[in-house]
Amino acid sequence: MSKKEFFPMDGDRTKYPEIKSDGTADIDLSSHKYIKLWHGPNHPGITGNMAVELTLCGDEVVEGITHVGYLHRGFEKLMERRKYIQNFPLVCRIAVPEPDYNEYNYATCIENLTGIDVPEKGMWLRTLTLEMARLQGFLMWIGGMAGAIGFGTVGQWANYCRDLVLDRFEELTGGRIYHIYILPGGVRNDIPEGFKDRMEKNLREIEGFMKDIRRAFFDNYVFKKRSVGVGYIDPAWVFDYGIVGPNARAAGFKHDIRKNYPYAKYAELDFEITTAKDSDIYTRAFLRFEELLKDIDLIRQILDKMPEKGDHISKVSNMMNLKIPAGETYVRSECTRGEYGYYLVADGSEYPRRVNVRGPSYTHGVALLEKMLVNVNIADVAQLMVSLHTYPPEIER
Amino acid sequence: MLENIISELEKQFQLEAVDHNSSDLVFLTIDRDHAVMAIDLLKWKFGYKHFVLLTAVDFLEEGKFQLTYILNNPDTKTDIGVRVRIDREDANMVSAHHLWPTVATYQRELKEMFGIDFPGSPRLNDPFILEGWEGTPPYRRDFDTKAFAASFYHQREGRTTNDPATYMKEKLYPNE
Amino acid sequence: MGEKILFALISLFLTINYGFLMNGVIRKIYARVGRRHGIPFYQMYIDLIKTLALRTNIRHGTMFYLGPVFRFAGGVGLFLFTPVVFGSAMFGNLSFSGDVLLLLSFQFFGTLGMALGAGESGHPNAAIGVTRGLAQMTAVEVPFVLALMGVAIQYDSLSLHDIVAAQQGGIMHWTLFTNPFIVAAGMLALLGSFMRPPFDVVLAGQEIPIGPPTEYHSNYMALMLSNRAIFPMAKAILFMNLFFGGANTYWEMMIKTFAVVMWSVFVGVSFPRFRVEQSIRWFLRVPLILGILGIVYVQFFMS
Amino acid sequence: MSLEDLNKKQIVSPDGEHFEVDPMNDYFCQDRPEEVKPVNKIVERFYNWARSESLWILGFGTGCGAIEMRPLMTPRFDAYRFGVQWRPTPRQANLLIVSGYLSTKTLKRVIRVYEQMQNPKFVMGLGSCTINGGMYFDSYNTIKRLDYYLPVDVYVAGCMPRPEALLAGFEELKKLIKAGKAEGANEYANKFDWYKKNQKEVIRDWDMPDYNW
Amino acid sequence: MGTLKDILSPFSVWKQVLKEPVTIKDPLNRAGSDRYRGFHQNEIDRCIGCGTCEAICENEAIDMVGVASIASKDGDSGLRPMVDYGRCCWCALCVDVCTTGSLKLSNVYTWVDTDPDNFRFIPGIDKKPWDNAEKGYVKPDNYELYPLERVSMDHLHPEERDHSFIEIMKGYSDEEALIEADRCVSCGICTATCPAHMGIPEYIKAIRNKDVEEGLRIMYETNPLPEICGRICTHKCETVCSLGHRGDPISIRWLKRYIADQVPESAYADVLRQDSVEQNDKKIAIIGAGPAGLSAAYYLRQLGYQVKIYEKLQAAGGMMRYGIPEYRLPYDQIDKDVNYILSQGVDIQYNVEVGKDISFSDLHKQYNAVYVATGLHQGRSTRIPGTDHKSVYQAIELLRKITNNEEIEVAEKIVVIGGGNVAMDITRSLARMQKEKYGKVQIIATSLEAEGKMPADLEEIVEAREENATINPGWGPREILIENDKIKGLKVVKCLDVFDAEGRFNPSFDESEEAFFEADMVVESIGQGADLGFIAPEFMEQLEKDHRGRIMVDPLTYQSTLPWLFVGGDIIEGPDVIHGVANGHKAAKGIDLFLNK
Repeated sequence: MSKKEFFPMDGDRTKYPEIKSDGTADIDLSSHKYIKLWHGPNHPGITGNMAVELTLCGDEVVEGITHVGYLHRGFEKLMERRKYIQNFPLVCRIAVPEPDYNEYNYATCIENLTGIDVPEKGMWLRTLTLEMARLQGFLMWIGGMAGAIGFGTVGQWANYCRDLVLDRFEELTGGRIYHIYILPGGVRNDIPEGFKDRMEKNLREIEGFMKDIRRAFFDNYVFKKRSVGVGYIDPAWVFDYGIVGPNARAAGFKHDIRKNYPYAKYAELDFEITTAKDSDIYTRAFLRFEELLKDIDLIRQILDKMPEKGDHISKVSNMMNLKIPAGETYVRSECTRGEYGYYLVADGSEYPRRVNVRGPSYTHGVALLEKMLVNVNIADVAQLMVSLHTYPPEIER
Repeated sequence: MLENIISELEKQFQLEAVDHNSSDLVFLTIDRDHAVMAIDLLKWKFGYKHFVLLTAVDFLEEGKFQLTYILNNPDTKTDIGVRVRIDREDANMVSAHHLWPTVATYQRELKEMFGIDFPGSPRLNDPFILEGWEGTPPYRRDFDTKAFAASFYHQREGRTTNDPATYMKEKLYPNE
Repeated sequence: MGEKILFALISLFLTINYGFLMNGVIRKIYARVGRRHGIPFYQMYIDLIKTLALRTNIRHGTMFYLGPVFRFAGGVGLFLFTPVVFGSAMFGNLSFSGDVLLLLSFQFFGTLGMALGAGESGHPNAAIGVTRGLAQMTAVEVPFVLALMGVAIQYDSLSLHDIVAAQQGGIMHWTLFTNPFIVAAGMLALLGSFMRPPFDVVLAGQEIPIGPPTEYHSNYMALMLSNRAIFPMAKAILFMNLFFGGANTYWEMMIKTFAVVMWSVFVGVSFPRFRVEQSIRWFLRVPLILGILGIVYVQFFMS
Repeated sequence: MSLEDLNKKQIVSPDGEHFEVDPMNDYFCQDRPEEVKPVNKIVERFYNWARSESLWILGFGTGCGAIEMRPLMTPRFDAYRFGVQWRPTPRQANLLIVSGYLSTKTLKRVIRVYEQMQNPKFVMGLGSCTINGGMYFDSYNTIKRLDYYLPVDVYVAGCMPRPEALLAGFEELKKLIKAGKAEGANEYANKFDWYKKNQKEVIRDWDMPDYNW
Repeated sequence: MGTLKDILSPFSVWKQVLKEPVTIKDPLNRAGSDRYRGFHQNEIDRCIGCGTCEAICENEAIDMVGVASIASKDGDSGLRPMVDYGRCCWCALCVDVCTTGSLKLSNVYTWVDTDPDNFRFIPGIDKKPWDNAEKGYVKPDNYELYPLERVSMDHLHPEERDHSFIEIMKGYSDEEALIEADRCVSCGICTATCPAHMGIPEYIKAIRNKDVEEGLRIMYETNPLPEICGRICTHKCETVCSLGHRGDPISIRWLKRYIADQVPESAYADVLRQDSVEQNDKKIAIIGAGPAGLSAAYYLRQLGYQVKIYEKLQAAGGMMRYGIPEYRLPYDQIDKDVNYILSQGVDIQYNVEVGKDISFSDLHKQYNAVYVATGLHQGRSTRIPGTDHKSVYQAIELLRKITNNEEIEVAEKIVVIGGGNVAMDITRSLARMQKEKYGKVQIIATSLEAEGKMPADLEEIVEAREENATINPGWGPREILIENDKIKGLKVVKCLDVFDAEGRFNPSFDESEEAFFEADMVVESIGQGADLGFIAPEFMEQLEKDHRGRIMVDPLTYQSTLPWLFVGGDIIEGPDVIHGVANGHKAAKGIDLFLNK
């Protein structure tokens, strides 16, 4: 039996207006059969500041339309009028939970186009921050997932664990949320004395909590009731909807950029791609939990393998006058939500001609979410959004 | 590997420019009318089934928009960037939403932010990011965001700055 | 009679304060499980004053105004007709024979009033919350009534006073030990009416923030806060009387009610929430079977 | 809600009666907010104490600063112990935290949310963006100074402010409330026309009533 | 799925209830981490107000504002950064880019205020609670946003150059110039210090833009002798270069030379072509074709005046040609600059000595204005015993003779008295000749000033030593010992300090510590004086002079008390090419002002 047939409320679409090829349906609101309900933007169950315009029939969603733009600041425009180096404080604001991926991708774009080298240790430190970013991203996500279905206890623990990682970030980079640590040529600062021990201590504590979360959250009758079979992603949609990251891996698509397109120092690390079958909310949650545990292991590996000595950044030309010859490049990396990509076009001046950010939520949060919302119980909307791990600023930038 | 694909493509289309970025990323330029056909071919024949992104670049000086479709083949782990140059005036492009449903979202954004039309694309004219925007689409290069922000929004007054060289001239050798 | 009313008011006052403090302590316990300190235990009082101190309030209509009043009246009514301390003149309240049926109606009274009020607020989230609340309430009522009936049959009385009296004489006389099925059904039903996970879908902050009270604030909110102090207390006292032998002193009542409320906390901390139809299914499955078992047990094994 | 929904339209009642509805007048409250003066000084002081010790924050993450709310709600910083709690609806909240930049699209929602909150209500501006535009000073889509659109009681510097700084902001706000200086709601009522003018200047599709409670 | 385990295991959450909460007890007083990027601190005395922080700030959060307590001076603009916390994003790029390292971020991060206008302050000036915080973000070691080391210029090695007068510095290649120009942070602090106020950041930017012709145009706005200044300018600009605080200053001089070198002489006319200036028939005489005279001539021609230069010697260039050895400044480069100036229609007459060949009063009669820029061509003597010996020479005379290819005495052992650039020039010139003649170098240069305080450029001293000349500073000459009418050597005593407590020239000696430098020949190079004997006494009387007998001029126009007489160049400013250029330019403007009044 496939999970698809396992929908708890296997909604009969024939009752409702048919969804046309463009994803919309003609709904006659004046028939009083349906009500409109805005899920957001002022809503505790929404991921970030966005909105989903739901049309309900009873408890069931007939149509969901994603509304974004509440966080639009026009990054791609602003970057065009700032010098390359000046954009580093800007890019990290695109994705608040994991700014490091923006920094990494943008720095790598510049390095690709200018040929700046990154020293060995700088690369290791980059890998370390990227993995730490993944770890804290997943921790926050677990907190959000638990919160979305009303399990505050686990949310509290997970957010505490995330704060531990943030403390280490603060120590390493000097910033709590926005690190601005990765710069062209390496990273900004060397690893502080005794960092490894403190990190290890934190990792132990996090592991302790993870054991409890495993027991309390993933072996939980109610959570399983709520999530198994809900929010199913058909493997056939993976390419149609540009599904990446854990959402795609949970559908059995063995694709992890860290492994398939090794960047930074991932080629030297020992890990396997986590995959699962039948991407429903529970599977996705559990897959993310497994990845989180692997991240803990990876951080340990990185700290072990990192050379003690060495430059953290290479000598660069004057960053204030950096000009990049005409050219374009695309750089991708694997953040917690999947493929994070930067497309940079340079035109030979001191300013980028265009930077385009491809956040994984762009496809997850609009086309896919709108598809998946149909026939979902209104109670599941919040957890469905969290389980897709959408993050609105990536969509509108 | 990529060379074979390009030579295959060259047989059918006129490739205006081919730039090898690295061993697994190549950008090629195809004319407006054949681009979507080439993408279609890349998707179904060469396995470039993962649609990475679609975006536009404004080459104001040349009066052109460049549309870039980046396609990824997850099996061979290679990327192809298909570039299309279209006129800035009356900018429009063949829609590719039939190949991937998500493309419609990108096209909606381009319509809103660049004013590029994709006839036939679903919900193209629905507001996506902006609300009540009038005038030049903001991502066009002839739209000056700083000047707009300065005139449209209230800024906090009372800031003045000095250029060190000019200031020193005023202070040290004002008459020279 | 006048004396009785005075005593009842005193007992109401004491118990409502106990309810406030207990709510504070329970939130402390919640926080402690989450490894934090949480609010001060007296925070509820400040919140109450704060809500009363609002300078403006919005009225959506008479029913909107009456909703919290009904709700509070339901809570107070439930309390007033429940003997707090068995055999005490002071805390005997207005209990008289046949009051179990009255209590049932009071229990629904508040919810219905709330439903009407929230409905008039016009907020879709409130409306959804009300439908959820009433649906779940109804499902909860089935095992609860079964348990109540079981108790009534067992002690052959509808008067709480008699029911408590029958349980006197040692811990083994409690319904808990004489008829565990009934108690199990009742205690599971209790989970549903305390609005704690996994059955807090009515108020679900992440889905329909926050259901029926969405539009309520200021004085209405103060009434509802007070109700939140008195209603669980009344309910806990009711359960204490039904199943746990009542109380002979006020202190005993405090401990027993705390234990009853803690039961819902014990479950609530450990689980996320059910969807509404899942909780209905659940109530119509496990507690219902237990309730029927209890009645069968009473009918065939006890007499 | 689209703009067409706000046009006048004919409605058929269940009894078959036809009548015209003007949503802007019939559905919304258009009344101006009014200044509410405290009645009694001593009572007001007591009330102010209660207001300050029971800050209910509206859980509306308007910008990136909202990410620091979670650490505040959770064990590490635990703002609850300071009497700070989060409420999901504007009706019950009395502190609006504008966590950073506001795009005009969000500003519109924030204004509505603010107006739905009940007097007394407080606004806290987080970070550079609310003070002078912050790093989006040249963005075409974000407002630059919040005090033109809403009365702000307290600003917290930082981009974004750390949870500790936010807690310090709460403490400062508590002092202000206790001193009776946090009268943003009355200020909004008094300078209503000015605020509305500023708001209407930047919100281009003004499809909402002037005041919605 | 509904197994018993799933129902029971969630209750494991309760084991946390008795554990201590993990909450931070006192969050309000919690310090940020050691590297935390909190609020700004600025060491106000180290800051030079270069404005680089303002330039890199992507949020325009930093304003450079004047501060009452800090005056503008060379190398310090007097401005200080004012940070707007309504803009700042605490990225600390300003800290990383800070040229002096004065800017820091403390680890204090709490600032709550009710007035949004308060969030603007000048770190270090406006007192803030975090001023004394010790921890916080400072620029990490090993990381720079711009290279601190300058690009070394390819040059002849000592063994290649110590016997010839071929130019030592080979000039920057295109790549080297680009890299060096790229280091510039365009702060503009240098412009004020440059006597000619050249648009240094602008022409360096032109190099970055690979537009040397634009660079040349910028340079000619203020300096018509770029080839010369690009080689031998005293580059005061480099001493104040903001990058010099933590690393090497930009090679401004070499970049100037690079621009001039890149444009061939034949292209000058095209590159510098301007709209034809309106000619007038006012005539101006310039005495002396040194830097000041040439510069004045160029700019006067730009203003349309008819200019004639009277030069005593055979070629134009003055001290640049006759004072500076060829290995530093090849003659063809002088010719390049001079020829361009002359090509602008400047009339020049060589071998004419005013006062002898043409009288000064004639000039006054024939011309509307006269500009005197004759320079300092008279060597000063130490006047110690023995200086009247025939083998005691003045450096300036020797240099002139070397330029004119005249035979001069080159003894086997030479002592040079003096520590300035002229002393180094003669030392190195004679060393080359010694090397040629004797195959080895035995020359000692000695000065009053101790090591490190010598007025000569450091690179000159280093290079002289590389060429085997001995530099032995810190001695006061006492006597030239002469035996049998032949010089034996120079007796010196230790010089303790050159200046007294008030900073006046008043050397003090330690007579107990003596030394003796053997020599066959002594060269004096302790400074030069002006010879203004050509100015007729009737005019000389009318000129106002200061207590040391120098002619007083208006510092802006170089007009003397005789309105038609302008005096400039080394006579006024002391020996320096760039000063000469600068006041030539100013005098041109002054003359214009005078004649158009």
